[in-house]
Amino acid sequence: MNNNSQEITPEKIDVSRFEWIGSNTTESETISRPSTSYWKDAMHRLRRNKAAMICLIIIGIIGILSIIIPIISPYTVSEQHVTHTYAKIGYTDPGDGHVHLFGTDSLGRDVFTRIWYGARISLFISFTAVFVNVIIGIIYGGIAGYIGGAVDNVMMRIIEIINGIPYLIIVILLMMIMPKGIMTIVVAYAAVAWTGMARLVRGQIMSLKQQDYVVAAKVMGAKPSRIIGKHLLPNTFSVVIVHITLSIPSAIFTEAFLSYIGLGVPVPYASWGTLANEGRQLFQMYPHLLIIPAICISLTMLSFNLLGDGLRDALDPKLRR
Amino acid sequence: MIKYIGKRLFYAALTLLALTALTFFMMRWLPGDPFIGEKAIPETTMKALNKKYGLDKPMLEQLFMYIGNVLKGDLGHSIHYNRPVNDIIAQAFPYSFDLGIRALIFATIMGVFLGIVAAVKRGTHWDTLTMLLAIIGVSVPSFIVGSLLQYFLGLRVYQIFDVRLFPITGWNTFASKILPSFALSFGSLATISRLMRTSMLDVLGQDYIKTAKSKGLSQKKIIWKHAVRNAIMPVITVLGPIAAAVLTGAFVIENIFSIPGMGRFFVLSIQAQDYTMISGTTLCYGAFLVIANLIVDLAYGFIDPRVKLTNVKE
Amino acid sequence: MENKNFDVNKLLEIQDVSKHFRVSEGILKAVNHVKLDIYKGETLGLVGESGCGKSTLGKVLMGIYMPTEGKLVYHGKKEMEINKKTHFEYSKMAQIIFQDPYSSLDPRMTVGSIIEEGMIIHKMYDKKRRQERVYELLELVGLNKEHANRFPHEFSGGQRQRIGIARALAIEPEFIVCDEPISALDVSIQSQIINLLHDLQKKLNLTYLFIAHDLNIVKYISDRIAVMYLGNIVELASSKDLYENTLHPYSQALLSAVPIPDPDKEAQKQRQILTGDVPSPINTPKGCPFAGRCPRATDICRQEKPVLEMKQGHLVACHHVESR
Amino acid sequence: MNKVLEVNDLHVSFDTYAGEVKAVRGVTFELHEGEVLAIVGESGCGKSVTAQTIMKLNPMPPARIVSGEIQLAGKNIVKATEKEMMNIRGKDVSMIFQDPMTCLNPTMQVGKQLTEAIRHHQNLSKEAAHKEALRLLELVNIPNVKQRAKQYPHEFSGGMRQRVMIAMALSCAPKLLIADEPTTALDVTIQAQIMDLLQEIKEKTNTAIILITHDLGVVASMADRVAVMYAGKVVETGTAEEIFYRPSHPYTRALLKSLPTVEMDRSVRLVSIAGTPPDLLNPPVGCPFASRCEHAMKICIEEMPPQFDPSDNHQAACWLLHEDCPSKKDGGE
Amino acid sequence: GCGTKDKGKEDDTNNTTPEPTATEAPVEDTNVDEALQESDRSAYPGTPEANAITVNIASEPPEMFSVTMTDTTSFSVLRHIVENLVMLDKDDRVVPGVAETWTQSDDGLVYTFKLREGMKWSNGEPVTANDFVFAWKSLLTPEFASDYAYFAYIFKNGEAFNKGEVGAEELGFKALSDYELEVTLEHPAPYFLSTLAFGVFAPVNEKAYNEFGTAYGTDADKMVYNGPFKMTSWEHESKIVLEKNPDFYNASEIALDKITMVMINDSNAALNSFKAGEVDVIGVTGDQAMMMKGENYPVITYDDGSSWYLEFNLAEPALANKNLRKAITYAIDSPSFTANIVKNNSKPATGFTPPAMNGLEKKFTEEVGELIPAFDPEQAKELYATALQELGVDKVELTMISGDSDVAVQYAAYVQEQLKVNLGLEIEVEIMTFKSRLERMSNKDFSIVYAGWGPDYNDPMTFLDMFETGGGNNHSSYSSEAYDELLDKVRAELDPAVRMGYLYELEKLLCEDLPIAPIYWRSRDYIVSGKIAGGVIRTAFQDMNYRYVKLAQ
Ligand SMILES: Nc1ncnc2c1ncn2[C@@H]1O[C@H](COP(=O)(O)OP(=O)(O)OP(=O)(O)O)[C@@H](O)[C@H]1O
Ligand SMILES: Nc1ncnc2c1ncn2[C@@H]1O[C@H](COP(=O)(O)OP(=O)(O)OP(=O)(O)O)[C@@H](O)[C@H]1O
Ligand SMILES: [Mg+2]
Ligand SMILES: [Mg+2]
Repeated sequence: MNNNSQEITPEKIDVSRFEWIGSNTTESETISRPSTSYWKDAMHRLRRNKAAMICLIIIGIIGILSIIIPIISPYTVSEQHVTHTYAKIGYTDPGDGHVHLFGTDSLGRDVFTRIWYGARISLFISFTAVFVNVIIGIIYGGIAGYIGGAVDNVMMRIIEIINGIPYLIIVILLMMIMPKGIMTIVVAYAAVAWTGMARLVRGQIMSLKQQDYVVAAKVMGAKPSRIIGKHLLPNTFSVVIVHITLSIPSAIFTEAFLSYIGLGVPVPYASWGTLANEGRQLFQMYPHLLIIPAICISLTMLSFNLLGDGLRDALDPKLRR
Repeated sequence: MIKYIGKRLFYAALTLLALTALTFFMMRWLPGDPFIGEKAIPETTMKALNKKYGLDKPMLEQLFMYIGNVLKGDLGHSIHYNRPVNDIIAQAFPYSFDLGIRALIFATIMGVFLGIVAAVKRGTHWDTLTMLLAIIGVSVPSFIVGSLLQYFLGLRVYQIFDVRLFPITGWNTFASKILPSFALSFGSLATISRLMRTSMLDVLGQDYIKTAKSKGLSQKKIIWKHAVRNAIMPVITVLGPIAAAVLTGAFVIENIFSIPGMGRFFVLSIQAQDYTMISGTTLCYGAFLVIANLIVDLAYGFIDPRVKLTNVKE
Repeated sequence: MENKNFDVNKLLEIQDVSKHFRVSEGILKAVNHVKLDIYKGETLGLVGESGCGKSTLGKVLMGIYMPTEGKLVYHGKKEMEINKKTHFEYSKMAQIIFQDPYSSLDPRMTVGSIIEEGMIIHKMYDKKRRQERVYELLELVGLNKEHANRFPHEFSGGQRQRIGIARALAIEPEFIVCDEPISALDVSIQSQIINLLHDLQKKLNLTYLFIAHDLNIVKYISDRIAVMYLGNIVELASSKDLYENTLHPYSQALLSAVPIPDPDKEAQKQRQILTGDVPSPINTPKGCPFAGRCPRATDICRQEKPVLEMKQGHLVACHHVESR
Repeated sequence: MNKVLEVNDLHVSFDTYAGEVKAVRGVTFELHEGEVLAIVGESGCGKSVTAQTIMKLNPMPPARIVSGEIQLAGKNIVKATEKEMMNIRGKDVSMIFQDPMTCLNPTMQVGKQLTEAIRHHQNLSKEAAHKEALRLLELVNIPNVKQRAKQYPHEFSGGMRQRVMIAMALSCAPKLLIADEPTTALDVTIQAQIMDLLQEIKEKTNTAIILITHDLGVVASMADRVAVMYAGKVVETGTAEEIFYRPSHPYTRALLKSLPTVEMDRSVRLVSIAGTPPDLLNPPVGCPFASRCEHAMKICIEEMPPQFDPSDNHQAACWLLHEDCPSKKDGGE
Repeated sequence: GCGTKDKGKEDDTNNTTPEPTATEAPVEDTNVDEALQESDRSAYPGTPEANAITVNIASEPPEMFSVTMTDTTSFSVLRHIVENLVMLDKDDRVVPGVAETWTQSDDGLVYTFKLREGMKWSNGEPVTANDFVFAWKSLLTPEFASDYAYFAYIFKNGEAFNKGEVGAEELGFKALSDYELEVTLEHPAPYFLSTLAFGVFAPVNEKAYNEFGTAYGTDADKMVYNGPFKMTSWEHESKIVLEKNPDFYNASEIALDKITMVMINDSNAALNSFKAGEVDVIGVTGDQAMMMKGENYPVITYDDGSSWYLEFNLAEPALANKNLRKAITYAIDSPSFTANIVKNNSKPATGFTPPAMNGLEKKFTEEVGELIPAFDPEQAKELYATALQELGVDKVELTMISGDSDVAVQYAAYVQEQLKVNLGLEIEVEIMTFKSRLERMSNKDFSIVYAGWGPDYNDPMTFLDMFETGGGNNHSSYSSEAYDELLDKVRAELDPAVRMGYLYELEKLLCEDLPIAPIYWRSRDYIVSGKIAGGVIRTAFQDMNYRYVKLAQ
């Protein structure tokens, strides 16, 4: 089509083709993309991110399995079959016909069942811990960021001091003075993990405050409540969501660590951390007891990490256009 | 600069004070006490014990006494070990420090290196491989990594090749330090390499890299002279938290590899409810972390000429 | 030549306003004792180098920053001194259009609700009427109804800038600060916006403070032009006067530096190149702020700060302009 | 005059997730010693991509030279290896970027950044290179060079940084200097300083300059020849006089009219170009400007116009210039 | 004795006490040395160093000052470096130590020991009777705050002195000369001599003690030795090196030149170290034992003398009901537990006192017979129903507290599930640290606790006197007049047969009232490398004793 030569094509061109039609601004101004909301648009882009979608599906499957496990498993989480302890993967007992998809553990409990109950606990701990730290973090960071000045200064110093304390030590100390249990793990984790969120939200609010559209709202006489509710918080959400997906793995990790030093979940339940630690002791003999929970932990962490990365891309207004 | 360090040290002192008070009260809230043992202890003995360790005084007085002693550099006397906490820490800390520093250095160097490779060879197998490693690193708890290393590189290598490449436990020869340091560094290595990759990619897209390229510099020169120094900055900012992670992660590794570091003492002193020991080790950890953070910030100022230390805050 | 159709009624009186920021190195005097009146219906151009305090002055006028010194008096529908208390009322009279069309619209709100927001805040109209107003405004700025339900990211820069204008117009202000509304736009789009602003002014009898650094455009759109340097107004004149009889050496340099899209004129033009860089607004020297770069600077310039006074027909702050 | 550069039907694309972005779609121009060629056009029309392709600075994926050739220093750069490019860059051709704030390495002393380039191409000792660096800094009017050379870029103002960039670009006396919007980020007074400096350098060293900008005023003050780009294509080229006084392409014309000049006032309404430039993901088949063009004809939408020569030293791609076009005469005005 | 620190690994019980009588060895496990001779252990040849072995002691001995020592590991180390008046042989029989000979008065209250002459401390001082007097007096001196001071209550006026009621001169031990020591007891005790072998009665050289003060025993060079080995290095939480003491009177009998004691806490790491030839002796868990057996590697089992049970808090209304306690006791399938879960020679408990305790002629357990069915779900269900009826409720809510070691958690889970399956009784389990659990126990802040008890000396009394009304270790608040009366009778009785009869009565009474639900009597496993030909002693009263180890050639 484009002949770069400077010669003019010798053939004559039909005059009718030179019919004047004028500019067509509507065409050049029409908006090519379909009308969607910000979130829909972000979700659309997330959907196109294959890795993130696979991760979402994996998380979904883990979530669903952990919910429906009582229905699909013939065993309870604590049911012990002492006659076949440490059964291998896919074990079928010749005696009572029990089938153990993932084998059994030291007490002959069905690992498949325990894994999904473990998922419940690990996910529950993660979600609640993260939820709590999100709430504290958003409120704390929001206040510091919005008010700014001396208040912010003091609040940030407090965070700094908290951050100066190795956080696992706080978790351990808290775990020691509180009764053992899932809630304790949640509280202990949430008690220290919120600082990251608070810093993040504060930073976001600080920079959003400078954004012209917030200034514009202020110029129009908007009250702080409106500015916070309509402009600042909604625009912080994407970052918060990403942070959540990334801090879930860290909650799972912390829980696993606590299990290692014996501060885990109550008997007879098991989190993935406790399962992995149990399995670790014996992995030379019964590798599946380590491998299965380790895969679960890794897969979930990986999924949340990649989902977080995907969300970051999808929700980042800079990458939009 | 000096003013800045002074200010930081002031906050550090504040942090440590808060930590001291916190651990102090937490210890007192704990059910149980350090003397409770298998057999019921006669009252007289109990009294004598409490007196011996000053536990018969009012709480606040104990706290002030403790803080006073700490300021004098005396962390008290371990109830469980019957030795001055100072001595124990003086003995255990070098191990932890050695382990931690090795892990930290290893994680940083390897992480940075892998991050660079992944970024430069973006989209190739190198990239995929590095990032796979990174993902495994962040998603496998260190107690699993440690145990697996011990088994496969320690035991299996010995059994199969009949060479004692890596001792299973202990911390004396150079070889014996490799596995624990590696196990401890694994998670951080992963974090660093991911971060380095992102930051490197970011830097490689910067205009000044184009400038360097437009000068005709070779890829190698551009990477090492221009990109790395800039890309490493975000990595430095996370070294503080990573130092903390390495420090606390050492509990596990020290236990698995039987290294007589602080982690082992810390976990045991928790089990023994050895007040002075717990407070002492916590304080030591805290101090280490605070100093690590300070060093990181100073290093940051050193590497990035734009950062004036006086303005680091906000 | 367009006749100056603005009346001589003051809309806004800027009485010796200063705005200082406290920064770590000291005190940054972004705006320094500015005295200025803005008349109803006029376009006042504000030019000056980057960082000389144009935006800060604009923001002070909008009540975004409270002045450190001096006060603002508003003479419009309702006389008032602008301060924290009256800010809300004032916000209905004055609006701002920002330079960057990308960051000035909330990415999570539809265009309709962005435009409507001001009306909601000021409790104007009922819901239905507001909706209609949104459509009217969209049409006014050359967009259509259908766009109300879309999100900012779906629009091009020029379209976004028009949305920003519609937002400003929604609360029917008399006074609009245009803070470099065209510098972020493509060349071919700039004139669309200039024309639009001009049309709106005629239609709605608006008053503009037009901030820009492109002198050609400022000259084109403004009735009067104020030249700022380091937080100070150094010259203030009608745009014609300023061009024909430039008094302040800085204004002269500025004008000569502006390239003209015409090779012949460019070839003939005597360019006056300033040496040196813009000094920092922190801890400024006590004399004339321009003294450091001024080819005419003498001792008095370095000692004494010239005041803005009437010389040769317009206001100028320079020791070396003889008053006629 | 020696031909320094010849670009022939260059096509550059970016492979993105959304699809192939055809950033440059057939760009042809040439440049002689001591000549200043200005490339003007809207943002996103492919000016920078063209310039960077000349130095092969585009990241190679995602960028891709689809076709075309670039003759520089007697070589077709399109085929040159990275190693060959290393020798060409900086020596035969160097570049000044738009944003002086980001194109100097923030963690390296300014003097070092300069000496580095010098030492890379000229076999000089450290001291000699350093001396040369100081000389260059003086050349671009930086005061106190000895001290300044030891400072970091953030201690320089924008104008000074741009001057450092220029010094760096000049360090090996290149035959071709590409200045990609060298003053867009700067104030007018500083812009004038920089333009002056470029002019001076051109006169002194007879370097050919490609000046990329969207500011027609800047073009008018410096360019010998002008190429107007629109949506990845050069729609018009010619000497500065031709372009400014006898523009042939409707886009060029509209552009010139859309700018107020000092003489204009509000009684003269600006010509505005309605609409927005096309999306380079799906560029139109015909003339990219057609949908915004007042003179658009059927054929404009259907077929891309070839280059016509309205006069010597002047080419434009517009169907209005076709001899069969009925409205040819009035189309010119 | 021990409230049973259950650290899961090597030191499952914080078993403090060895206590033997001079009766013949009741070893019913395989004879260790014979087993070692027969087996093929070439798969794991052990450490390379000649005349030296490395053993795992799992945890750090917190201190080496015998007076304040409480920890099993400490006693195990002490056994090698400090020689008591008497020592135990491989069958836990009393053999002469520092004392060459001794005489006993007719009433069994006064002992006179004749000490070996020429024995030396490592600081050159002779070992004399005064070293014992100093150590024992210290043990009873309140300022030392020794946990085990009550051990010395066996001496005349020991308790009175400890409580500050009498002066030191009235204490029941004195040095008649440097090499003659006279001891007077508070009451007759057939097990007295074996008690003397226990670490807290070790001699301490006063001069050395004064030199180091409170730091005595905190480092290798801060104490003195008179045993077959000297400690030459002590890297805390890492390893202890013992080297042969050439001055020891019996040095020729000692084959080893060096014992390295490493502290590998992680059982997995310990096994790896063993397999890699870094350690010669390690304790193994039940599962590890199974694995080693799977490899045809000999695993040695020893009865550690501890008894494991659920202790009920009788102050809880529901648990005050005997039928409920019985139901719980009968509902736990102990045989299956030991066979499938503990997986070693541990035995299902049919009473409280474990088989390591000697009876009159045979094991106490054999003489007293099976008092509780090891598992009887039918009866348990009936009893449970009755209990619920008696209590007038349709379910009871109970919480069990348990230690936090892996093993303890696992076992607690087993008990929990057993009660659920066999009784339909759902209990909650609370896991906590050792110290917290002890605190809860002594505050009676629990309803059921999973606990264990190890013997202080080889006599059923060490178990049975726990349940005396108001006893310090009677956490269950069990109180029975009949039981208390019997206890008094035992203490006063001199005739062994009659005395043993009372003990049978006590055991029976306990198994009827069941303030505790016995579960199993523990055995533990360890493995030794091919390097060791024999002589490893591990019994209920000597957790580890490597002084007689012989190496294979
Ligand atoms: N919030 C603030 N805090 C501190 N300093 C500020 C603040 N806002 C502006 N300044 C400083 O005040 C001076 C004037 O800034 P202002 O934005 O008004 O300049 P401007 O003339 O609008 O420049 P430009 O043409 O680049 O927009 C600058 O030096 C700027 O750094
Ligand atoms: N790395 C990239 N990936 C994808 N598309 C790109 C990339 N770089 C440039 N483009 C596209 O190529 C086209 C031309 O870009 P270019 O930078 O050359 O524009 P320009 O004319 O220099 O504009 P400006 O005046 O804004 O600098 C644009 O549409 C841009 O979106
Ligand atoms: Mg501004
Ligand atoms: Mg560009």
